[in-house]
Amino acid sequence: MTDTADSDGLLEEQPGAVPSARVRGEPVQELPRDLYIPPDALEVFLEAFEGPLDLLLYLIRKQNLNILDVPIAAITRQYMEYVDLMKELRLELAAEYLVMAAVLAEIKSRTLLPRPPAQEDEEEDPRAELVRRLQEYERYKVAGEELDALPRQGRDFFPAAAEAPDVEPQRREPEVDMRELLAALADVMTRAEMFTHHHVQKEALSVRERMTETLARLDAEHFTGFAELLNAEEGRAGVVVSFLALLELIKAAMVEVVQSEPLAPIHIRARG
Amino acid sequence: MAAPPLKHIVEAALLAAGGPLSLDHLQTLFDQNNVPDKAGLRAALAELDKEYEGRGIELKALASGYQIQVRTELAPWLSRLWEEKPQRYSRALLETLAIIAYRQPVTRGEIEEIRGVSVNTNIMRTLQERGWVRSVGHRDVPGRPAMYGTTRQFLDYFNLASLDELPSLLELRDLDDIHPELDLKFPEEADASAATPDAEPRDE
Amino acid sequence: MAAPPLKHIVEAALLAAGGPLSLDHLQTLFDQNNVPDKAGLRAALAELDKEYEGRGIELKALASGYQIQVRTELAPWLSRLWEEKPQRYSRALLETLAIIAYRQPVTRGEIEEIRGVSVNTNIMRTLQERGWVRSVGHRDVPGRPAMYGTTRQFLDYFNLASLDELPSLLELRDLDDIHPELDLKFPEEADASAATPDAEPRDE
Repeated sequence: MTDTADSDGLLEEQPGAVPSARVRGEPVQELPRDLYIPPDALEVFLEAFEGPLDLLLYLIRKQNLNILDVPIAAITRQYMEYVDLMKELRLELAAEYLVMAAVLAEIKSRTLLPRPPAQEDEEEDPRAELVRRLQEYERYKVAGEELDALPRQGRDFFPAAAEAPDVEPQRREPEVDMRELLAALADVMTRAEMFTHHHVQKEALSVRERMTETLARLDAEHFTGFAELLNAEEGRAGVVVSFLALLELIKAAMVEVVQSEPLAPIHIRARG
Repeated sequence: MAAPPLKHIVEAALLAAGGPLSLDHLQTLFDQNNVPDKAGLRAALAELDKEYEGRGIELKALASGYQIQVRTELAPWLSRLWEEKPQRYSRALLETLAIIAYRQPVTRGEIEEIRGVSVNTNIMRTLQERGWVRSVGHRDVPGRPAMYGTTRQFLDYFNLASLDELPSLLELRDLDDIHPELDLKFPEEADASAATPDAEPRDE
Repeated sequence: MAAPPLKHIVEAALLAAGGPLSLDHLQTLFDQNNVPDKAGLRAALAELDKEYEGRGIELKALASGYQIQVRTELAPWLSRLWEEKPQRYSRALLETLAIIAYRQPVTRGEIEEIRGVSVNTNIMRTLQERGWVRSVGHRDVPGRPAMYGTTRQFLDYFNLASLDELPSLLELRDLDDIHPELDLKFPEEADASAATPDAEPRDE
């Protein structure tokens, strides 16, 4: 695909040489000019773009242009025509295409604006960021194609296997790290101490009180890690009270709880 | 490209299939114009059979076709190929082991007192089967409960010359302090590094 | 019974496993008192490699170990072994996989940034179900998004021993580079490159 800088791209620009095409079974009578696309392949292509960068890259390549020398006005015009076409054909248009349209329009306006001579040296070419993104995307587009061409197990090479005689699988003993052992001991020691102190000093840890304290530690701007709210030094009873307080706060919708995916760390912030 | 020798194609097919292939099935692998006859296939199979003499593999004719098999004599070396994934020891077992290591000689009752819960019989058995813990005598109290201690294998496993080399309880304090931090690790991370060997550097 | 030659044990193990085995893994197959050292195993593997010359199979070093494979030249005869056609992967999946392979560890947001479109959840799931991609931790930014990397199975599947063997990426060039670059060229070269401006430093 990347190397399809075929010279006939420009020939298809000839007006009138565009026959009608079918898109999703519906004939398309008029195609926008300047679309360098084999019309019979329209249907395929419209669904084949992997996004705005892919489309832009296609437009650039189709005209034998260098990414580093993108004529932004021409490309923007073609891009818009494509977007309009897709809208017209009611192809589901991802929001990203519209965002890119805005970006192109912005770059175009910046290239048209006269720049004060003093700043000329310092100001970057407004296309620079787009060119960077296009190149970056192209590398991975090509890398994906090359990955596809690599020999593949089950298609190009096959692992050799022979039937094995019946054998009883052996059981392997679990591995233990010294640190695990120490962590276990530390745990049990803490717990043992907790049990012994438990009867001596019964701290009054009311849930209400802890709710207030917890709220004071949270703010609405930043998320606080769930674990940070539980202070292990307080022992089991303290942790339980903190946890109950947190549950009460959640129930009362006073805090917001976020977890990006199952098992991911939980983050909490106060509701603004 | 010249076609490879028939016996190489047959060998490759049998090894790639991993299961028995009949002569009919082998014939279907070839282009219509180049299908070897059964006599030809049999001759190729006979050649392979001869090549495998004295090797670790052999050619077997089964009901459903021919198959390349690993010889039974090699079974002892294969038994460890499919070892079950090692289980992980429970927290309860590790705590019990730690208490025995630091407080030995210690009775089961004393372990239970420290842990605050009863100690499962399986745990004591697993620790003894592993060869890390043994009974070292009996406490001279009613019921004469067994006292447990750690073994030389325990020290070997943890790469210790003697019990003195166990981290001191003072170090344990520090560990206790950092422990809440350790718990902040993400489960996937901890799992990933423990379960998938991909994370480790390759030895090649 | 005399122990069979090392190379026969190794061959039998590789064929019985039907997948790659590392030197470490091969060592675990032996009795504790009879573990061959890695040099010995490598020598045995080298012997096997030599034996397989000119045959239908070959020994390959992949990311997760050594594997006996049917030579690529024989693939045409083997493709008829299975009814199912090998799966084709979408461009979106291949591009996503390429970004993860070359940029790992990388978050989904970063993949989306490069591709300029959102990444379908199915693609990430497929890649993980195939065992090619896994979460390798979380980026330390708000939301703590998962970072992804490739696995050894990924390399195995594409017959690679390490990530270094992946084709090299296109070079990025600076906007400022265009004109000086052209100026340095001889007229013929300049013409040639003007005709095919996308002939970038790729060797195909």
